[in-house]
Amino acid sequence: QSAFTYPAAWTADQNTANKRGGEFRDYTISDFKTFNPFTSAEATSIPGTMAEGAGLFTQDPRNDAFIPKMAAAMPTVSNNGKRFVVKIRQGMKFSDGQAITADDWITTWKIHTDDKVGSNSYDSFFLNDKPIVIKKLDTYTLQFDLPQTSASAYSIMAYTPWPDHVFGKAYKAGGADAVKKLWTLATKPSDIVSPGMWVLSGYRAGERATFSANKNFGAWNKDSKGNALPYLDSYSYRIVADQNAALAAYLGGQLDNYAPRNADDLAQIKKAIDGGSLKAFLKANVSPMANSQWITFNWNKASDPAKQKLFRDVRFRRAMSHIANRQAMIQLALGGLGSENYYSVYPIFKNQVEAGVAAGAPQYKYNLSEASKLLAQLGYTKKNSAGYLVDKSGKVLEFTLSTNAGNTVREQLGRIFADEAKKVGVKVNFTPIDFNTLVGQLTSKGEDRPFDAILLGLANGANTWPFGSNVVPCGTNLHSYNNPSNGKCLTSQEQLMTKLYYQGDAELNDAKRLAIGGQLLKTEGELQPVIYLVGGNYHVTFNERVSGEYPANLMDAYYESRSNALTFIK
Amino acid sequence: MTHQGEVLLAVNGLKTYFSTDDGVVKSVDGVTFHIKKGETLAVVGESGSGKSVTSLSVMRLIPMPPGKIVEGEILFTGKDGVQKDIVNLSEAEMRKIRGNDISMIFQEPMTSLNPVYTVGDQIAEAVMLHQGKNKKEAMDVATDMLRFVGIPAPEKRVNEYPHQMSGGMRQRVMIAMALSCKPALLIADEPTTALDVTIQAQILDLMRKLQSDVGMSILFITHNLGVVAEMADRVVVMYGGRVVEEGDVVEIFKAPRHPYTMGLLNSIPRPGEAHEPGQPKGRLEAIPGNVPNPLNLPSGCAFEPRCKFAVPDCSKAVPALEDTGHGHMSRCIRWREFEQVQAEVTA
Amino acid sequence: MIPFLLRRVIQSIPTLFLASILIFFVIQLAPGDFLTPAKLNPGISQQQLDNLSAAFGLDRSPIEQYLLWMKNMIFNGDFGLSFQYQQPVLNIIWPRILNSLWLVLLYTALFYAIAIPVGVYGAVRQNSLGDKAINVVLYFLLGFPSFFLALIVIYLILKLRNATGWDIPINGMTSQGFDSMAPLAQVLDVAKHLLIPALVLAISDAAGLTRVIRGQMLEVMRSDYIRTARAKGVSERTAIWKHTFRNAILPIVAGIGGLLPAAVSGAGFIEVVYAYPGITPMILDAINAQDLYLIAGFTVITTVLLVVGNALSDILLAVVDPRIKVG
Amino acid sequence: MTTTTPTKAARVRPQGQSQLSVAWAQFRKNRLAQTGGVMIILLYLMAIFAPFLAPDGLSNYSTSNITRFHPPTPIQFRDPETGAFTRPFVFKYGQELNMDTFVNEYKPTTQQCPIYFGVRGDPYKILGFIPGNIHLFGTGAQNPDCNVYLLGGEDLGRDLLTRTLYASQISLTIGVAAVLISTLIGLLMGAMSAYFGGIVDTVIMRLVEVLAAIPYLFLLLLLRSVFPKDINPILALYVILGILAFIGWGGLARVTRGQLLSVREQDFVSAAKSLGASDNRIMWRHMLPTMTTYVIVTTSLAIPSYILLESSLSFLGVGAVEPYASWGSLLKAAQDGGLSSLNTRPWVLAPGFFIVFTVMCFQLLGDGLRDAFDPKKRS
Amino acid sequence: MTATTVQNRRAMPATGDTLLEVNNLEKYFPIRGGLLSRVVGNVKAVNDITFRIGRGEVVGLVGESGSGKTTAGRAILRLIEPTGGQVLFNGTDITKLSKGQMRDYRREMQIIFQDPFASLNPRMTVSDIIGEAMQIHNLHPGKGRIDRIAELLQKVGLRPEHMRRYPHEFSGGQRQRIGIARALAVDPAFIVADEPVSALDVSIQAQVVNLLQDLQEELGLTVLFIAHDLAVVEYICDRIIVMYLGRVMEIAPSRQLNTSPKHPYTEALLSAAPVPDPTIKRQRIILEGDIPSPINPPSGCVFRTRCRYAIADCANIVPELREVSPGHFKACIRDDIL
Ligand SMILES: Nc1ncnc2c1ncn2[C@@H]1O[C@H](COP(=O)(O)OP(=O)(O)OP(=O)(O)O)[C@@H](O)[C@H]1O
Ligand SMILES: Nc1ncnc2c1ncn2[C@@H]1O[C@H](COP(=O)(O)OP(=O)(O)OP(=O)(O)O)[C@@H](O)[C@H]1O
Ligand SMILES: [Mg+2]
Ligand SMILES: [Mg+2]
Repeated sequence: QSAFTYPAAWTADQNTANKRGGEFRDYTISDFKTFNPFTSAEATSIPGTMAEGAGLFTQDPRNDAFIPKMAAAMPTVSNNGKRFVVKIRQGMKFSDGQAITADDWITTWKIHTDDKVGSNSYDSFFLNDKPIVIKKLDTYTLQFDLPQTSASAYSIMAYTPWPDHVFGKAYKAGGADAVKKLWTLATKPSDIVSPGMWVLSGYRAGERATFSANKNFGAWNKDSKGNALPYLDSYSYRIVADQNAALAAYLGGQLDNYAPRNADDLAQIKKAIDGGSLKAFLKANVSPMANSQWITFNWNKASDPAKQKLFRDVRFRRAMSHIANRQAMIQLALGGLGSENYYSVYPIFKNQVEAGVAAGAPQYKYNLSEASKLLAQLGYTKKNSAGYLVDKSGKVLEFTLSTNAGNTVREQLGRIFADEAKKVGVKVNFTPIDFNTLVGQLTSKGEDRPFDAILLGLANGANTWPFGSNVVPCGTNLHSYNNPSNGKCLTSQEQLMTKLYYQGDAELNDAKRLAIGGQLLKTEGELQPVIYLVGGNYHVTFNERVSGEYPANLMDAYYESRSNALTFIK
Repeated sequence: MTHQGEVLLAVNGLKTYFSTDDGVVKSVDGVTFHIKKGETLAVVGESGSGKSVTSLSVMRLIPMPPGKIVEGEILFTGKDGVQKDIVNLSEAEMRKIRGNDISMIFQEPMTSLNPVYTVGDQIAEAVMLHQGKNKKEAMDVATDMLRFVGIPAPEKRVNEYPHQMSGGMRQRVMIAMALSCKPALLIADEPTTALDVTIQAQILDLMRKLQSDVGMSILFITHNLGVVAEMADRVVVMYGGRVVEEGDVVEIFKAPRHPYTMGLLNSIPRPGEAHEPGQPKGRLEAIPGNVPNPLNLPSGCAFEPRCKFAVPDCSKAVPALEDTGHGHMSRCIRWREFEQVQAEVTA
Repeated sequence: MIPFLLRRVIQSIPTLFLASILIFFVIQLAPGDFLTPAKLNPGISQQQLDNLSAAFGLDRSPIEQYLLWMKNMIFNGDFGLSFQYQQPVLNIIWPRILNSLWLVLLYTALFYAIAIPVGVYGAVRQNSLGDKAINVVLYFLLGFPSFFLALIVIYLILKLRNATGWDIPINGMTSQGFDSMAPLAQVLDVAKHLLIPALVLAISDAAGLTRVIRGQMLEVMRSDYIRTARAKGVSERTAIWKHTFRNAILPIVAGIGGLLPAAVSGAGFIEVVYAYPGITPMILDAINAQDLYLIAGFTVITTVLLVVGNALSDILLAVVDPRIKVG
Repeated sequence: MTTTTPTKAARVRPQGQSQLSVAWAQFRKNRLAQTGGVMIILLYLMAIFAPFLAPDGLSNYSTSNITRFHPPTPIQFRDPETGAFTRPFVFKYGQELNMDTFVNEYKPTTQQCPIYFGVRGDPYKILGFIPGNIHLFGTGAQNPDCNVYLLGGEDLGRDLLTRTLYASQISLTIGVAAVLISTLIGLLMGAMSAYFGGIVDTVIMRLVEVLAAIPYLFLLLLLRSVFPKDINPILALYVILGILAFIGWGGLARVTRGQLLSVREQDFVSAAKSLGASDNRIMWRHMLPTMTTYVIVTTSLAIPSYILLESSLSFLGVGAVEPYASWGSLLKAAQDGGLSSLNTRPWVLAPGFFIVFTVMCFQLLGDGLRDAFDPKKRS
Repeated sequence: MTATTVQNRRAMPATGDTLLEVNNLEKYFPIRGGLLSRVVGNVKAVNDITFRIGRGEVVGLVGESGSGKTTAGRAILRLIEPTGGQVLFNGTDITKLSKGQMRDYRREMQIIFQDPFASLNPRMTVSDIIGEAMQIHNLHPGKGRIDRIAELLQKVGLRPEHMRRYPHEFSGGQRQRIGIARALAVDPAFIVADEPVSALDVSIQAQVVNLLQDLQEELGLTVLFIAHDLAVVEYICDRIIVMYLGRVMEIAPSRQLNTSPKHPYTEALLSAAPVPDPTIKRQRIILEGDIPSPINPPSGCVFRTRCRYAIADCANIVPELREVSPGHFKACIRDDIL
């Protein structure tokens, strides 16, 4: 069987000399909690790193398309797009030399979907609460049966297969508990088996994890010239206290990679580069970040009907969007480098945002006089002596806005929002509160939920269908503005958005799906249930001793800056 | 007493002052006295009269600052037979004298021993320092010394800590330590004030015995006149930092020449003076008034404000210490009149 | 000695018990639980949250959870399973405690090495120019928040590194490639990493101790037995180091037992700032994540050590101070 | 006895000297401690009159004229063209993010902003009830875009001097109030323990032990999250304060108990008892007052440690919340800025020096008080 | 036991009526130890003492340090609770009284302390210290109180203007006077003077002794005068009680005790006191060793370990306090000595 070839176009700098060896020194902020892929819940995890390059399909950063990786070819689709039969590439081996076969996928699926294991991937094997069924047709053939068509079919199938000969055995013998006991931090790294590019070679609690190249990976992964990948010998994470410590280490030449947060970071790096103490590549404003910051208003305030009426009034929410001085937020809170945001789709997902704009999704930009006009329509025309708008009964137009304490950027966004609101006479009582309390309020259900407005952010999500399954449909956890006990929609727009969400989620055609998404954005924009504010920008910097990064046009916050397989030391 | 009247220590015009926040305290203001070989000289006086400061000056242990020997000389003839002025010695030379030629016992047996070392260690330290003995030999000396001062089971006691001993025993340890290098002069600063009469009797007895064994001189500081009567050959009476009377012990008790000394003698109840049942009780003849403030001594005679014999002349100038005959000195302008008074009384 | 220890053990049972209840319920009282952050993940469904909640036993009542935990602790000697790590608490914290221990040991050594001579000097040369100068520096150091000091030190190191090219470690406990070093090189490497945080901590903390020692020395120097020693003719050095110092440090020696729990609870902030893999960052992390059993287990361990440390203090005091008897 | 003239009497020892006046006399001799005391008084005056001293309001900034991390503006006295002395002024600065170096560059423009004394500006209430709008100095309302930044600007572009002055209100009260609370609790608990003995004693002492057993920092973090924080932010701060105090009383309670138990054995207490004084009277008139010296001294030493603690709390993100600030939270903001705070805008560290200075003054004062009240040090 | 008590009762002061009667008074201080800090032993500070004091009498209580004098004095006043025995004041057993009832009796019985520095509250002015008693018992309310304080101060030889001062501004002798004024403030009938002059300089000691004597005569006070200096006690007391290790050794009129002690301990005590007369060089009896531990007192006669007359029986028989001549009691089994 042929190997998977990493396209030459994925790298800006071809390793023509076939330079091999060396270590890529990365960092992470929090310590690792486990080696076990089934209990791991961290963003940067050890199993996640090891498994790089494993999975039946992978996404091509050039066009977002899925291409076969461990699959020998694209699957045969039948049953109205609900059945996928996948041929597995033959000759692949785990790091311990055992062949990778269909059993590994089946076992992995079984364990992930056992609720006693508590795997974080549990949800990805269900569509609308209906399970996905996976069958082994033969040693190298898998059959996936989806309960309905899904745009996410390929990413669902792209999960990492973990060795049946390790986990399957334990699972059969001792069930979920036996699986949970495997591969803890106390396990010897040499006992850990990887299907992917790296295999754990060392771990020092709280300090670093080191991976070495999985030789068996090289057997089926080649560069365009047929050289085995990865070029690097090893990959390491240093665990640091915070971004400041990481920056210090990066400036000191101890790390190869750093994710600059803001203009300050960029300035420090630039200064070091100009001062000659650091030789590094630096590119600012590569793309927006894959996240959003927003303010949501609570529609379920039975105890305060006046406020409930206000928050449910679309004119009020539009006025609030007009109040949000997004430029000032970028200048002040993000140090000048950021992007305005008007939709639930992160600006990085350009195609979808553009489809929304094309569909006529409105943007209620910073405009205080417009805000005043809208508020006047709501009956707020008079101001009291303190300068706040009052209704006929003399009650001040005010609400409480909370965010999580300790997040400087959000505290500043809230501050700016509150201060701008004061200019039109809206009294915003801005209070940073404990994160867990905040989340508790946000995700509460009922007719009388315990908050007025919350400023928070979300991240995560894939570019195939960049809407949250847990956000858009009524009755889900993060449908934060309206979450009554019965979980019913309140407005027709919500109903429409819920419908469009499932429609798009089931749409396999990219163009059609974009159009549906556009409609969804338009509906959402008109309803303005949540006010989107700003997002930071993605910047790239790395030490010049490494090379093999993506060409400039492929870098973004979603695909990041490089394919590790193609990375090499100059 | 078998001494030839050879002077061991001569203090001449000693002035030791302390500078405090409130002003200069002239604790010792021109003190002159001497001790002969083998003699016991008692220094008496009220609290604050400068007894301790005098003795500490002799040892050069005045805390500096705030204290300072401003004037005077302290001539001492050591074991080597050479006379030195202690005031001018270097610190190193002084250390050789301390504990070796001159030793000292303090008033508070409870706090004067280092609580974290065994008594043996503490005695041996002086021995090792001055006699060049090694630790083992020094410990043997320490054991012997403990036996010498009458501590039972010295072999065991030598390894005990001060807190394991009673006050009387500790004072014996202090004495053992002071005598371990056979000093020529022992300064005892109120060695029995903190002790019970019965224990005091033991200690005084011991000191007398040791003195005759070792043949040293003792500078005995106390305010207990009973003790003075028992221990001293000669007496120096101090008041307000000055010597007010000096003389042979019998003279001082029988024929005091200074009103302060007289007052002191009259103040003490004498055993056997108790009244008969049913009889009216007698009265003590107390000195009126309080001890003077050392910062603010009267310009003339320091005792003048409390003196029942005071005349206007008393406050004019500090009276001189005059010899009233056979070495009996008094610092009172009216000493001659007392001779008469006493003569009358005896008559 | 044995009855003393026994009595201490018996006396400490209610303390331990109360402490465990307090800590457990305080954690329970805090809003949210280990799973709260997961609720903000747009991809995790309610079903999944319920599964996890059941898996961690978070769906039971706090009292039930406490009793189970207690039962486990008393009968199995295990402190529960960490939510984050899915491992017994002791296994996780032990390596961290060991790491902390190295730092704390070096810190303690430096701490005393700095404070003792400076404190003694201050007392012996009371009110001299040197004493006054030291005092001013000490007052200054006492006012310095240690994290602030640490930040400045990191910055200075970075400058120094750039200026000299020396490989002064900025953070962590070991260098890259530590595992392949020779044993001696490993020791040196760790020592190199420990030095700066330990020094920063020692200097900022030594200020307090220095002043305590100075005060103690002055106090003891005034005592009668020092006068006795001088009257024996001992040298100044003996008077100070043998007679005064030994007595002056009694209260400090007695406090050493109290360092035990401190040693195990790590060097605090400094570990966070220098990204040192000690126990503090882990516990802070656990508190943020509300990793119930990890926090509770750790607290029980430190409480036990506190009790042991106090007993140890008493024994130590009896050892150094012959006046005190244990019993 | 009428011979003594008043002057002479005064020199010897003034009549009717109380313990306090003796201590005061001792204290008067300690220059360093006095300096510390005077500085502390000045600091508190500064805190009280912060709104007046500050050129700006607590949370004033412009969303159009960006002054984020505005550098300190030197005050000019000479006209740049003529060289003649003029009314003091500052230059207005222009701001631009340099997209090459990513440094937010500030350059003085030629526009001069004259500085006036006693200008009208942001309204305030001193001590919460004395209203005013006069500021010690400022650029006045004529030049709305002008501002004096003596200590530079912070991350939203607010005047750091103003923020620091306002922050002193919180930083300086939080320590005092926390110490006050914990002193009260500590004294009460210690007294109860000594007084009632038995079960009460056992329970309180166990509690003290338990509190001591639980790592301070962790208990603090945990307790903090128990209290509702969606209340008034100022209230929230004082809740933290309450928590600080709540944990901090153990040591004092233990000392109080020990001291009272030993005082109980003292003769003057026996004397009161023999006079027939009730237990209550003995407690309040004779036993508790023996704690005053100790309390005064520990208090003056505990306040700085609470100030430091508060700053550590801010470091952990538990301290003062927007828009209010404490020195600790300002320093935390500086710390967040990482290396940039040190090498591109060191002025943001200024609150740190206020902390160091205040703590130092309190230490000096505390030591001075300790010496003044120490009978052993008295001549 | 009963026999002793009866005998003692019969044999107390010959003349005048009894004001205070102390019967079999005991005070044990428990020593705790062991696992549960149980009582493992007792310091027998006062061990079964019995005596009477007549109205207007001055009785001395002497003995070495640690013999239980202070404990006895305080137990009589119930400043510490006696472990056993009776204290009859004017015929009332005050050990049985409630706290409230006791408060009224406190007016009648006062104490002067040894340490003039520790016995005055340093935070109160002299007028507060002296006035406190009046306040408690509501005596001389209003303006009269100040006058009374001034009067008391004058009585003890201080000036009224001293009222506003604090204790640390006085010398030791003056403080002791304040302590005396405080005791007199409630017009007591009975005063325990616990070594009131031991801490004072000889010259000041004489002043205070004189003062006490004057006051006693003037006010007709009954005084229990505790001291360790026999000379002082003899001087002002009518009768003297000698204690050793918690027990009474001898009771006799002052003169008689001094001139013809009947107990070996008294003999030794007398002989140990140095005489301020250099011409008298007498042979003294030196007691060997220290006072034994009151936790484990010697069996039989507690003094036998240091007694030069001790015989084998002394270890077996606890000697009773017997009247050997009118008004003269001793607790010694040997009559063939002294
Ligand atoms: N270190 C010192 N600093 C200041 N003054 C001192 C110091 N030592 C002694 N004095 C003063 O010197 C004077 C004499 O003190 P000294 O101790 O010699 O008296 P004394 O006669 O030994 O009294 P006592 O009988 O109480 O021991 C006193 O007024 C005392 O206050
Ligand atoms: N509170 C107490 N607890 C335990 N033992 C005590 C207590 N008070 C006194 N004692 C012991 O009781 C014995 C008698 O003590 P007390 O104070 O009555 O003696 P004293 O005759 O007054 O001695 P001194 O002359 O030293 O004042 C001593 O052994 C003492 O240690
Ligand atoms: Mg003296
Ligand atoms: Mg007594």
